Amino acid sequence: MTPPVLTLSGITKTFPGVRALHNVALELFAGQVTALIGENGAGKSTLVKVMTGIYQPDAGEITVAGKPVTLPTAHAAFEAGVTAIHQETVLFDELTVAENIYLGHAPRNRFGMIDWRKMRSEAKETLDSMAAGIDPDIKLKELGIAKKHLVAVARALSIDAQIVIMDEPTAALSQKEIEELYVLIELLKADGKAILFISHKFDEIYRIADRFTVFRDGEQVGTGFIKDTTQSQIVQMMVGRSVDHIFPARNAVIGETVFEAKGLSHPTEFDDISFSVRKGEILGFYGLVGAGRSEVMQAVFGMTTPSSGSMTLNGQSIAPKSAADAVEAGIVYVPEERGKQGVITGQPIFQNVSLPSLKKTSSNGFLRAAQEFDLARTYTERLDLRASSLSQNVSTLSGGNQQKVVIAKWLATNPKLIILDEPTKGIDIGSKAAVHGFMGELVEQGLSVIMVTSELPEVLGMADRIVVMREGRIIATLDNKGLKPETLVRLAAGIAEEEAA
Amino acid sequence: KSLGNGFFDAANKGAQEAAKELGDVEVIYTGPTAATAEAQIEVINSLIAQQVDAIAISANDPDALVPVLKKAMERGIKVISFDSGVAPEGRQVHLNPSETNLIGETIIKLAADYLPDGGDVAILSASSTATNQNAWIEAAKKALPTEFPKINLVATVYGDDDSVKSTDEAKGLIASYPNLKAIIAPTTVGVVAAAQVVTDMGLIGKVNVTGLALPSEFKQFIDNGASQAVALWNPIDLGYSAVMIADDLVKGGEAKPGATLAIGRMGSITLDDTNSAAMAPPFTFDKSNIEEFSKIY
Amino acid sequence: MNRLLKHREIFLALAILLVLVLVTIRFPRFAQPGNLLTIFNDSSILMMLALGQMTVILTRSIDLSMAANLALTGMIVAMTNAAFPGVPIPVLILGCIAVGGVLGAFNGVLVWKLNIPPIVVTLGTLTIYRGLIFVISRGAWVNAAQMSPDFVALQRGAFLGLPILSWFAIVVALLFWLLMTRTPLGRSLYAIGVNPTASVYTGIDVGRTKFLAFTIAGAVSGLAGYLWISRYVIASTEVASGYELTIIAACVIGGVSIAGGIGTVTGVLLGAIFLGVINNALPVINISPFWQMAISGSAILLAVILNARGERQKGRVILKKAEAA
Amino acid sequence: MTDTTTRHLPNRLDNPLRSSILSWESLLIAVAVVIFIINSFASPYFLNAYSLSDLTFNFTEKALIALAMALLIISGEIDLSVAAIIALASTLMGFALQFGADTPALVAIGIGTGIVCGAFNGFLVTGLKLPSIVVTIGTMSLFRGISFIILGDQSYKGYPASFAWFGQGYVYWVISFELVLFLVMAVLYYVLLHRTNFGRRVYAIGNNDIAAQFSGVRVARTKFILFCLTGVMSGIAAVLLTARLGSTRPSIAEGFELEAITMVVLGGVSILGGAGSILGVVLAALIVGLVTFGLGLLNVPGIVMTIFTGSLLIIVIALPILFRQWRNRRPA
Ligand SMILES: Nc1ncnc2c1ncn2[C@@H]1O[C@H](COP(=O)(O)OP(=O)(O)OP(=O)(O)O)[C@@H](O)[C@H]1O
Ligand SMILES: Nc1ncnc2c1ncn2[C@@H]1O[C@H](COP(=O)(O)OP(=O)(O)OP(=O)(O)O)[C@@H](O)[C@H]1O
Ligand SMILES: [Mg+2]
Ligand SMILES: [Mg+2]
Repeated sequence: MTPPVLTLSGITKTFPGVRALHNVALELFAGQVTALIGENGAGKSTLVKVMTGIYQPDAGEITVAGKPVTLPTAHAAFEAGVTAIHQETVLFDELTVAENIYLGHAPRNRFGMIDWRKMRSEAKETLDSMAAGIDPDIKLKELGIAKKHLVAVARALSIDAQIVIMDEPTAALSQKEIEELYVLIELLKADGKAILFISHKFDEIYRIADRFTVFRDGEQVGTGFIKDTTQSQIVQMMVGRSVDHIFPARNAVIGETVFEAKGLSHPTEFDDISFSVRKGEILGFYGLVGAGRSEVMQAVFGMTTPSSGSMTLNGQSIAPKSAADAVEAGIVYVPEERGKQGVITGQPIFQNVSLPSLKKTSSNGFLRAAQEFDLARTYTERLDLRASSLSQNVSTLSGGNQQKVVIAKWLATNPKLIILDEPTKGIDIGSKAAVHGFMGELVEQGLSVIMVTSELPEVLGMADRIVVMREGRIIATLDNKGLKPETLVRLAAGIAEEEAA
Repeated sequence: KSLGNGFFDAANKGAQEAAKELGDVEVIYTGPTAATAEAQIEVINSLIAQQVDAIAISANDPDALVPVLKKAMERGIKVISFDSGVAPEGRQVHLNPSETNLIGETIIKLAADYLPDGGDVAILSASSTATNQNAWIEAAKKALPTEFPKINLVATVYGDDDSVKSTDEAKGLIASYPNLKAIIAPTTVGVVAAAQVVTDMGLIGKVNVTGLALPSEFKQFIDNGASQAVALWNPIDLGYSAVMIADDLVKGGEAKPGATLAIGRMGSITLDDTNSAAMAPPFTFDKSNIEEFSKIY
Repeated sequence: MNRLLKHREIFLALAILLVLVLVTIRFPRFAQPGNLLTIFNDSSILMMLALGQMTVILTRSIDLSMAANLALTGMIVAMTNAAFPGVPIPVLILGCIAVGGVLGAFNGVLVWKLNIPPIVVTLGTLTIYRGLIFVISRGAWVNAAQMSPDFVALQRGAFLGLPILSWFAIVVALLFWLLMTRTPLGRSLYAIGVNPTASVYTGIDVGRTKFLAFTIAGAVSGLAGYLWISRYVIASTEVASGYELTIIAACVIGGVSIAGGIGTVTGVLLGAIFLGVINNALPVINISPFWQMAISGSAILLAVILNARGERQKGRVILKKAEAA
Repeated sequence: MTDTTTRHLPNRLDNPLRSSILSWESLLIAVAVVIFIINSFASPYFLNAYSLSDLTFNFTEKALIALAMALLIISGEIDLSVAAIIALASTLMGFALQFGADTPALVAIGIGTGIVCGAFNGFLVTGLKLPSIVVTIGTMSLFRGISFIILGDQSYKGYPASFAWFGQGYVYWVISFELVLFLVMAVLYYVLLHRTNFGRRVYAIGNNDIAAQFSGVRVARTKFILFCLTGVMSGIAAVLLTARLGSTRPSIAEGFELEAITMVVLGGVSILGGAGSILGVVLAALIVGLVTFGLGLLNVPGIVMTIFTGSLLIIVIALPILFRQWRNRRPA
C-alpha cells in the first residue's frame, strides 16, 4: 500500500505543569480521512498546533512525503502543505470575509501588490462551492458563529495543501451545514488529500472516517481502521475504564424551589427563558456550543441585563445589575472561560479565594492576612487542591486545580445557588471525577446547582432535570429518568424538527 | 530665558568679557531649554545650592520667579534681572537694555518710516507674560496717536517665542487683515518667523516685517527685502553690564532709587524709582550695515 | 444617520465641510481655493506623521517619540546642511529618512526583542532623543542664516500650482495607501491589531511586524524632520515639543482605534486636515487662538465617543430572528 | 472528600525576608544610594541641609500625583490629563482670587476642581467605556484649553501670604510643608494600596478586570474612584505649585504628566497593570529628584538630564527581562 503522506513520531510537548503530549505517533494517508479521537484535554488540539507550526515540540520528528521537516512558524507549515481549521475560530472580525480566507497567501499582481479583485472572486468561488451563501465583501463580525466556522473551512480549503486538518469543525454547525461539509470532505478525498478529522461525535466519525487514532492523557493508545472496530472498543480505549463509574450516586434530598426565572429575554441572545431550581437539585443545561446558555447564566449572575423577564430567589424578587449584586444575593457563577473570567492568574491562591469575601476577612476595610489564609485554607483543603502553598501563583496550577480555586472562592461566600458553566471543560479525568463528586456533595449540603455542559455523559450522569437550549430558546425541560442520549441530541440539534418540516 | 537663543549666547560673550576684566569673577551661563517658569525655578534652585554670589536673570515670567528669587536674596545672593524683568520685589536691580519708551517708539517708527501714507500694522509679540515686550507695546501704543497718526494698529498676537506658534500667528494676521502693511515683532524668534512667512507667501514688498532682531539671524530677510530695517541693542554690552552691576552689588554697592552704578567700559547708569536702569537706545540695522553686524552677533 | 456614522470618513468629511461653511459665512475669503490649498499645505506634515503613527497604533502599540525623533533628525540635518552646504538636498532627505528609521527601529527592537510595552519604550526614547538634540547641538539653534538657500527653498517651490510640501504629503499618503491596502505587511498590521493570537496562527511574525511598524513611523518622522526644519527655518531643542499628542489626536479624530486593528489612510488624512482647518479658521473668524486647544480637545473626545459607538460589540447574535434582522 | 484534611497547605514557602531583599524596591534603594553618594562627591554643595531641602521642591508636586497615578496604572488605566487639571485648578483659584476668595476657599476650589475633572475622566472611561489613554489626551487639551480661554494672555497673581505658605512654607527648620505633605500622603497611599480591601481589589482589577468583575468586584466604581483620587491629587498639586510660583498662567505645569508617569513606571509599576508598590514609587520620585538636582548642581542643563531619566527608565525595565531571557536560554 502507499506510504503515509505525513508521519509524526515520538512527539512530546509539555506545558508548565501539564504534559500535553507524550511520545505520540500519527500517520496520515492520501485520499483517506483519519479520525483523531480522545476526551477533552487528551492533547488533540495540541498535536494540531504542533503540526501547524504554532507550537514547537519538545521532542519528536515530523515527516512530510518522506522528508523530515521542521515547522518553526505557521508559514512554514503552510509551505510544507499542511493546513488546518483550528478548534477556536482564529479569524479577524474587522476584516472582510475574503481577506480572512486569504490573509497570508493573498493573490498578488505583477507588482507584488495584493490583487483584491482576484482575491474576491476566488473567495466567492470557494464559498459558493461550499454553498455557504456568504458574501465575501462583508466584514466577518457581521456573521454568526456557524458562518464564521464556514469561513474557517473556506480558509483551509483556499490553501492548496496536501494535508487538511479539521479540529472539531462541526461543533458549531447546523445539521444542514454539516451535510455540506461531508460533501466537501468527499471531494477532498477524491482529490487525494490526507485529512485529519477531530470530533467527539461518533456518528460523524463512523460516517466519514477511514482510520482512527485514539489519544488518552497525551498518549497514543490505539490506532486502526474504522470498519474493523466497534464504537464501544473505541470508547474503551478513550476512557481506559468503564464509563459508568465516573459519576457519583446522588442522594440529596430535593426541596422547595429556590430560584426561578420567568420570561428572561435579550434583544439578540436569548428569548423567553423560564426555569426553576430547587433546593438540593442539580439542574442541567444542555445544548450545542453556541446555544446561548452562557449568556442566560450571565444574565442571572448580573453580568448582562435582560430586556425583560423576572427572577426570584427564595421567593424574593431580584434584579442583579452587576455580579457584585448577584453575589450579595447568594448567586455565584463558575465561568466557562477559566483563564479569562475565572481566576486572576497573576495573583496567589489565597487572594483569589478571598476576593469576593474580603468583607468577611477584614476589619473596617483593612486587610487581615491571618483571616484570609484561614478562609482560603478551609475551602481549598475541602476541595483537595493540589498546590505547594497558598501563596503559589494561580497561573502555575493545572486547569483542574484552577477550577478548584474558582469553586473554593465561591463556596467561601456561602452561596444559595451555584452556577457551573462547563465545569469540566479541559480538565483531566481525575479532576473531573473530583469536580463531579464535589457537586454531589454541594447538593447534599442543600445548595442548588445549575450545571451548563455540552457533554452528554456528564449531563445524563449528574443532572436531576435537564433544560435543553437551542438558538437562544429553551426547547424542552426534561426529568432525567430513563432519558435516551439520542433524545437530547435531537432536541439540541433540532433534527426532529427538520424531519417533521 | 532659555538656552540656545542666539541673543543670550551673545549676552554670554559680554558676560565672559566682563568676568575676564574683573579677574576674580566666574560666570555660570545656564538656563532651561524650554522658556517656562517652572524650569527656570529648578535652575535657580541649583544655583542657590551652589551658593553663587549673584544671579543675573532674564525672566520667563515676572511673577512666578519672585518667591524663589526672594529665597535667593534671603540666602545673601544678589539678584538682578536684565532684558526681561522680574517684578521689583524679586530683584534688587533691573537692567533694561534700553529705555522702554524709546524702544516702543523705535519699533513703530521702523514700520512708519516705510509707510509714508500710513496703513494697517499688527504686532506679533513673544509670550503674553513677558514684561519687557508688554511694556514696549504699551509705549508704542502711547506714541501712536501723537507721533504716527496715520498708522493703524489692528492687532496684537502672541507667538510665545515658539517658531511654530509664531508662524501660525503671522499667517493668521495676514489672512485676517488683507490690508496689512507691516508686522512688528519685538522678539527675535517672532521676527524671523514673520519674515519667513512673508517670504513664503510671496508678500515681499507688500508686507514689511520689522521689530527687534539679531543681525546674524536676520540678515537674509534684510537682503531679500522682506524687511527694510530692524533694531536691537547690543546683547554683548547687555551681558557685560549685567555682570558688572552684579559685581558691584556683591562688592558692597547699594541698590536704591537714585543710586549710580559703574559698569566698566559702558560708563555708569542711574537707577530710577523702581530700581531699574536703562542702557543705550536701540540701534537700527538696514541694508547698509547688516552685513557688518551680522558677523558680530 | 446610523449608516452615516458607520462610515467615519464621510462623517468626518461632513464635519470638516460644516466648519468650512460656517467660517465662510462669516468670512467669504476663507473658502477661496488659495486658502484651502494653504490649509492643505499647512496640514501636510501632520498628515504624514499621523500616517506613521497609525501604522504603529494599528498593531496595538503607540509611539510617543515621533516628535522627538523629528526634532533630533531635524537638528542633525540642519547641522549637516550648515556645515556642508554642498551636500545635495535629495541626499539629505534620504539621510533623514534613514536616521529617523534607525531611531524608530531602536524603539522597535526594544518592543520586539525585549517585549517592553511600547508606551514605556517610547516614553523613554522620547526624553532620550530630545536630550540628544541638546548634546549634539550644545544647545545652539541653527537658524535661517545658516541654512543653505536650496535647503529652505525646496518645499516652497511649486509643481502644478501646488507647493512641493503638499506633494510630499500626497506621495507619502499614496505610499501608505498602497502599503495598507495592497501589501501583505499592511494587512498584517491590521490583522495583529484585530486579533494577535489568530495572527500567529496565520503565520504572521507579530514581533517583527511591530518592529517594522516602528521603523516606518521613525522613517516618516525623519522625513518630517527635514520638512519641519526647512519650513520653520529654525532647528532647536524645543522643535515640535508636545507635538506627539497632536499626532495621536489626528489619528483618533480620523477614526483610528487605540485598541488596534481599525483605521484608514483617508480617515487619518481627514483627521489631520480637520485640525488644520480649525487651526486656520480660528484666527480668521476672530476667535481668540486661545480657544484652539479646548476645541481640539473636544473634537478628540467627540471622535472617541463616536468611534466607540461604531465599534461597540453588538454581542453575539444567537437568536435567528435577530440575525436575520 | 468530606474528610480530606490530610494535606495541609502552608501559607507560603518562600522566605519573606529573602524575597524582599531580591525585590525591585531594593534595587531602587541601591540606585538611590549610589546616586546620593555620587552626588555628594561630585558637588561640594550637595550635602547641605538647605540644598537637600531645595531638592525636594523639584519632585514633591509630581510625586504627589504619581502616588495616585500608581494606583490608577495598577488598575490598568492611565491619566494623561493631570498636568492640565493643575492648570485648570490653578486658573480657577486665580479667578476666585479676583473676587476676593480667602485661603481656605482657594484650597477648596483647587481640590474641588481636581475632583470634578477626575470624575469627568472617570465618567468617560467607566461610564462610556472609552479607552483612558485617548480620553485623557482629549481632556488634557480640553482642561488646559479652558484655562487658556479664561486666562488668555493674562496671568493671575497676588495670592495671599497665608496661601503662599503651602508652596513656600517650612513646617520645621528646612522641612518644607510640601515634603511633609508628600510623606504623609505616601503613608496614606501605602496603607490604602497595601493594607485595605480597596487596594486588593485594585490589584485584582489590574491583573484581570474581567475575572475581577466575575468575582463580584465593582470594577467600574473602583476605577471611577481612582480617577477621582488622581484628580484630587492633581488639585492638591495645583495648590502647592500655585502657592510656590505665586502666580498662575495657563501653561503652568506643562509636561508634568509624563514626568509623573515616568516616576510610576520607574517605581516598578507595570504599565500593563496589576503590579507595583507605593514604596517603589516613592523611591523612584526620590531618584528622579536626586538625578535632576545632582546634575543641576553641576550645571548640566535639564534637557540633558532627561537622557539620564529616559535611559534609566528603559534600562531598569529591560534589565530584569534580559536577565530572565538569559536564564531561560541557559538550560536549553
Ligand atoms: N498553552 C497551553 N498552556 C498550558 N497548558 C495547555 C496549553 N494548551 C493546552 N494545554 C493543556 O494541554 C492538555 C491538552 O489540551 P488540548 O487542547 O490539546 O486537548 P484536546 O484533546 O484538544 O481537548 P478538547 O477535546 O477539549 O479540544 C490540556 O490539559 C490543556 O490544559
Ligand atoms: N457569534 C459568535 N462569534 C464568535 N464566537 C462565538 C459566537 N457565538 C459563540 N461563540 C463562541 O462559541 C462558544 C460558545 O458560545 P456560547 O457561550 O454562546 O454558547 P453556550 O451555549 O453557552 O455554549 P457553552 O456551553 O459551550 O458555553 C464561546 O466560546 C464563544 O466564544
Ligand atoms: Mg481541542
Ligand atoms: Mg458559553
